[in-house]
Amino acid sequence: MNGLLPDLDVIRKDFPILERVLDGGHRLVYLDSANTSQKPQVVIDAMVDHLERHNANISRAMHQLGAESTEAFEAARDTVARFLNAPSRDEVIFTKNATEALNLVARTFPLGPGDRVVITEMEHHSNIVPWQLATERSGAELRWFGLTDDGELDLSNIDELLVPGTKVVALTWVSNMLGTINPVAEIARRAHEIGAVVVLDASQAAPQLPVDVQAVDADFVVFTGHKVTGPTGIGVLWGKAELLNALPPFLGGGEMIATVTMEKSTWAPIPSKFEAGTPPITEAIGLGAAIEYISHVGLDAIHAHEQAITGYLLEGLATVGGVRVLGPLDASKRGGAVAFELAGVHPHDIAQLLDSRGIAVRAGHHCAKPAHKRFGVQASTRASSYLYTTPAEIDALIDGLEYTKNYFKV
Amino acid sequence: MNGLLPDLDVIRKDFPILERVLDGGHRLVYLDSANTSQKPQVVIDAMVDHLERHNANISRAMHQLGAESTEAFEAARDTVARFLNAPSRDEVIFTKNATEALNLVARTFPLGPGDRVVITEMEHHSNIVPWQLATERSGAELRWFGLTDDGELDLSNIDELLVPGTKVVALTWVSNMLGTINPVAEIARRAHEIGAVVVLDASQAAPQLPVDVQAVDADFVVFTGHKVTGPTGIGVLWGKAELLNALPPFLGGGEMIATVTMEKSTWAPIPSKFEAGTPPITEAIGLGAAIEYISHVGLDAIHAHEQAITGYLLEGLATVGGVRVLGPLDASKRGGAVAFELAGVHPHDIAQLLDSRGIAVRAGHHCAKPAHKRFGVQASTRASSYLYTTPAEIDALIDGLEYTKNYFKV
Amino acid sequence: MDLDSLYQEIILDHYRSPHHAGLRDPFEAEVHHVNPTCGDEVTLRVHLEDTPAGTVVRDVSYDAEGCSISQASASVMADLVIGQDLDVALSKHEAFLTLMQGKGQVEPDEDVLEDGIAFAGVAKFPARVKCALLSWMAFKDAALQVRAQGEPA
Amino acid sequence: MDLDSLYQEIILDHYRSPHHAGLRDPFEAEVHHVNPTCGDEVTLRVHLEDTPAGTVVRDVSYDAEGCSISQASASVMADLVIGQDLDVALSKHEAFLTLMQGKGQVEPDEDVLEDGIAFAGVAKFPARVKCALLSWMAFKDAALQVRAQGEPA
Ligand SMILES: Cc1ncc(COP(=O)(O)O)c(C=O)c1O
Ligand SMILES: Cc1ncc(COP(=O)(O)O)c(C=O)c1O
Repeated sequence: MNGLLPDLDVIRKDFPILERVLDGGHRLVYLDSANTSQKPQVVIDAMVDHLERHNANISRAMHQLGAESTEAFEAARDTVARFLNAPSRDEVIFTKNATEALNLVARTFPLGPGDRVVITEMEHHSNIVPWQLATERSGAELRWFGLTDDGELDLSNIDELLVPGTKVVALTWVSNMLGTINPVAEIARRAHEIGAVVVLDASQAAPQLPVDVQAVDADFVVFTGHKVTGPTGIGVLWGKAELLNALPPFLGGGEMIATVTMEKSTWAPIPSKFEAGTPPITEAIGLGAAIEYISHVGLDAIHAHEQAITGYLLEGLATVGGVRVLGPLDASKRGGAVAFELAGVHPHDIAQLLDSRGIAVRAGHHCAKPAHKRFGVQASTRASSYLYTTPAEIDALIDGLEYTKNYFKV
Repeated sequence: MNGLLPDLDVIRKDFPILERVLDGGHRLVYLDSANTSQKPQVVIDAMVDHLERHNANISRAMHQLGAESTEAFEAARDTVARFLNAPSRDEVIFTKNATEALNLVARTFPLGPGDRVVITEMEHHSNIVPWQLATERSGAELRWFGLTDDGELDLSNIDELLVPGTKVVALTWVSNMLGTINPVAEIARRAHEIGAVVVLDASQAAPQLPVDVQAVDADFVVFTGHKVTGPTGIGVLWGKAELLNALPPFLGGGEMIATVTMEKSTWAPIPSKFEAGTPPITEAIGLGAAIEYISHVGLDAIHAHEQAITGYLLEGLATVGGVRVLGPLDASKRGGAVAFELAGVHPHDIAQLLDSRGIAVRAGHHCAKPAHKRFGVQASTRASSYLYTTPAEIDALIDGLEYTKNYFKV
Repeated sequence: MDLDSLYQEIILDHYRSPHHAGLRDPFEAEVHHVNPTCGDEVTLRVHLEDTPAGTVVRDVSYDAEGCSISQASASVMADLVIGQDLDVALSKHEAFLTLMQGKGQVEPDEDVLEDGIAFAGVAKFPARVKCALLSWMAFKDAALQVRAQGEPA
Repeated sequence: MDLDSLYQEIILDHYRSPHHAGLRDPFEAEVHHVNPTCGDEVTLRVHLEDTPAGTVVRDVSYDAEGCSISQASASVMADLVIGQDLDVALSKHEAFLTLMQGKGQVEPDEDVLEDGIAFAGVAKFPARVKCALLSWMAFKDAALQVRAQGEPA
């Protein structure tokens, strides 16, 4: 198969959990990477080494452990900045996940009556609810791009949507449900024409595509650690320095201040201004190791691998009677997550049957209820691959679906 | 020495970092535990086991790994609930640190003009700044308890401070700078008389005292994972169910919703309502292991150990000419953190000299600038112990201070 | 992973031909419950009647979207509570809840739960327990709402 | 951990008897800088004068609270920039910054930095670099503020 990672066997050895044997003696077939990715040994080891040898609080601690910890934490920031091709490392803010990063922007970005925020119908709830709350609070208006039947953004009414007064256009780079890769650079260009800022949710893009914040000319970009082979408890907000400087603080407390009196406080410069309290130190170090890891494999190579696997998956699904794929049918237009329906069997029941054979997929609304509603479904089954996924695992999935049909006699 | 943990040697073996040899061949003497605590092997192992064998996203994933991960995560919530003697596990909200937990309450608690919030002059910045922001936003008034010369709360004007219209009384249980243990149950009683809710910052209490939210009759209690031998990236907000139910959501996104349409969303019940996005899963599991660990040693025993060590430290400091301790001089009135001045040497220089001998202390304002100002100092040196601290380490500190005086010829 | 203990024939039968499905009049309370994690939904109506002997559950009607377990559970629940004294119905809810939360260790009483005992296997699948409980929770909620109104028809 | 490379005698001398300390008139800009992590503070005034040959730093006066490194650095900085052409003073700032950020790998030029070369050892102590830079950053900030006003006395 063209495009597969050449050292797939070696890569799989990096992930200890892939050796896991589940109930009934089945070897794990992990097809839920869009939900969370597995972790390579090097990420686990980086965290353990930190905890066993270097653990200390950062910045404020000036002893040797404190210096080591601070250096490792700030090196992770450098790594993220390089990964995103950020103009400045100070533009990289560590949050607890992508959700907090999106809330940070939605809470602090100035909005008022007459302003408009535009999102899309394919957003993850984490890029919908913060803007609902923000527009409700401020009296601004919330509008959204609809979707075509193929699961792409419907840009036909872009001129009506992106009008002067639009302050924010927030959208996902890659859909976690439909897999669609959106034309973010083009939308950013249009948004900038009317003076809006562009917030890109790169939670699904960062794991599998080169994310260059300058090339797409984004204003804010977020992603989450646990989907890029990094730990939970850490996410990233990148923003243009001049925008971040202009925003008021989000969380108040230790480390984000310049000075504090009982009457009044002033704020530290970015990135500290937005990192109140003890940050996720071990998690940042783990994230740094994760990004080094996937960058070493190469984002272009991972992208090619994902497209090859996804193409093979789409072909396989086409052979299973009763399957309807949600989202683009052309693998080159999508990321490595494929949601589908199987006539006559509810997604939970599909997931249960697959699980009995060691195959892990996700069933439900995948935190994208509006996109499901758009396609008239309440829930779907989603198989999502990553750099460790093999064609044989896709075969196991397809077999599992046939088995499911037999079991439920459909 | 009375009160020391009987198995101190065994306990020290649980903490791999205590074997660390620093520059110049000095064995680590870690006296910065109030900044962050070290981690026992069992906590590190719990996280590694999760990452290597059970890693999956929670709730939403219904495969075997998802079930294992969810069960471990929710078991950690049970552990925290027991640790706090919380009436219900649903009252335990996982946040990223104590700072986020305090901001959550300060952002969502309804306040308006004419309302009053009362804090104290000994708060950590994380329990000052959120209330400054909240009162500024809402037009409520911010007042505070002052401090006596001994570093205790000055309750002499309590009747003027706690008047009807006071909605929130937020204070620390144990001061991270002065070490003072505050009479939180008594203050809660007074606050409730006038209808205020009580927010207790137990960041320094939870590591070293039995924290029983019902016994002190608190309304909200927060603490942070990394100070109770747990990982970074996790904190806890406990609140009375009826109060948490009444608060609006804080962060919006995945997992905190009941249902989402493009127009409108509704919220899940607590605790989910306040846990938007993928939570710090591995970190919660690590925190659970940490709390099991310190609970197994016993909080009463740890408290006795801290008091014994602190008493010994205070005695030792009294022998060093030019030392002035900030905070109560009676070890039974304080926790295991002692901030002091040494005439003629700046705290950074003290910390540097001690560090050259492998002794890690903190120098600076310890995120408590107002408390420092109250005592007319800009910075102090703080030595803070924990359950692994030995009297010999205190001896090393005292020797180090004499060495420092010699070095700077004071 | 004993699939057949989860998907008992009785469950699949109820799933394929659910009893009492659809929304009917009259009713005193209608509730809408969702399982936020997976999106399963049920709209459920309760019709109670006060009689000299006590309050009787005259009808439970529902519109459920969800997996086999949640659909079958709604069907079995309706079978079990319709026509019962409200207190008896609520005690069946209690018994079913105990069974579901028992991690597979609780022995169900067929006299109380009838077809409901087929769900014993579900208790071993933590992720599916919520599916089985959805309509039961909705029933309890609706019934207690009527009771709180203090005005059963 | 070579303490003596950090605490050079020159540094301790400046610390014990800082040059140009105290706040003086006249001045065109006054700034207040803090090191948020440790709380070190400096209030600093700059007095510039336009001459036919260029802008000259006539005075730098300051009130600094902080550790030996930050106090000594303020003293050395004032020595170095007072009386200099502004551009020369700023180039000394640049040279000092390079030295501090060099992780101990940069060889300082004594002709440019004079007593400032004593801080070479500080560059090996990452936590102390900010201490050494505090007053230099304040000086640059103040000087650029005056320049932006476009009205040096
Ligand atoms: C009393 C007190 N409150 C709050 C905090 C903040 O904790 P964190 O930085 O983990 O949010 C700390 C520790 O830094 C503390 O000592
Ligand atoms: C597109 C997208 N956005 C946002 C998120 C939220 O990420 P997190 O839950 O880590 O905050 C996710 C994943 O759940 C996602 O797929």
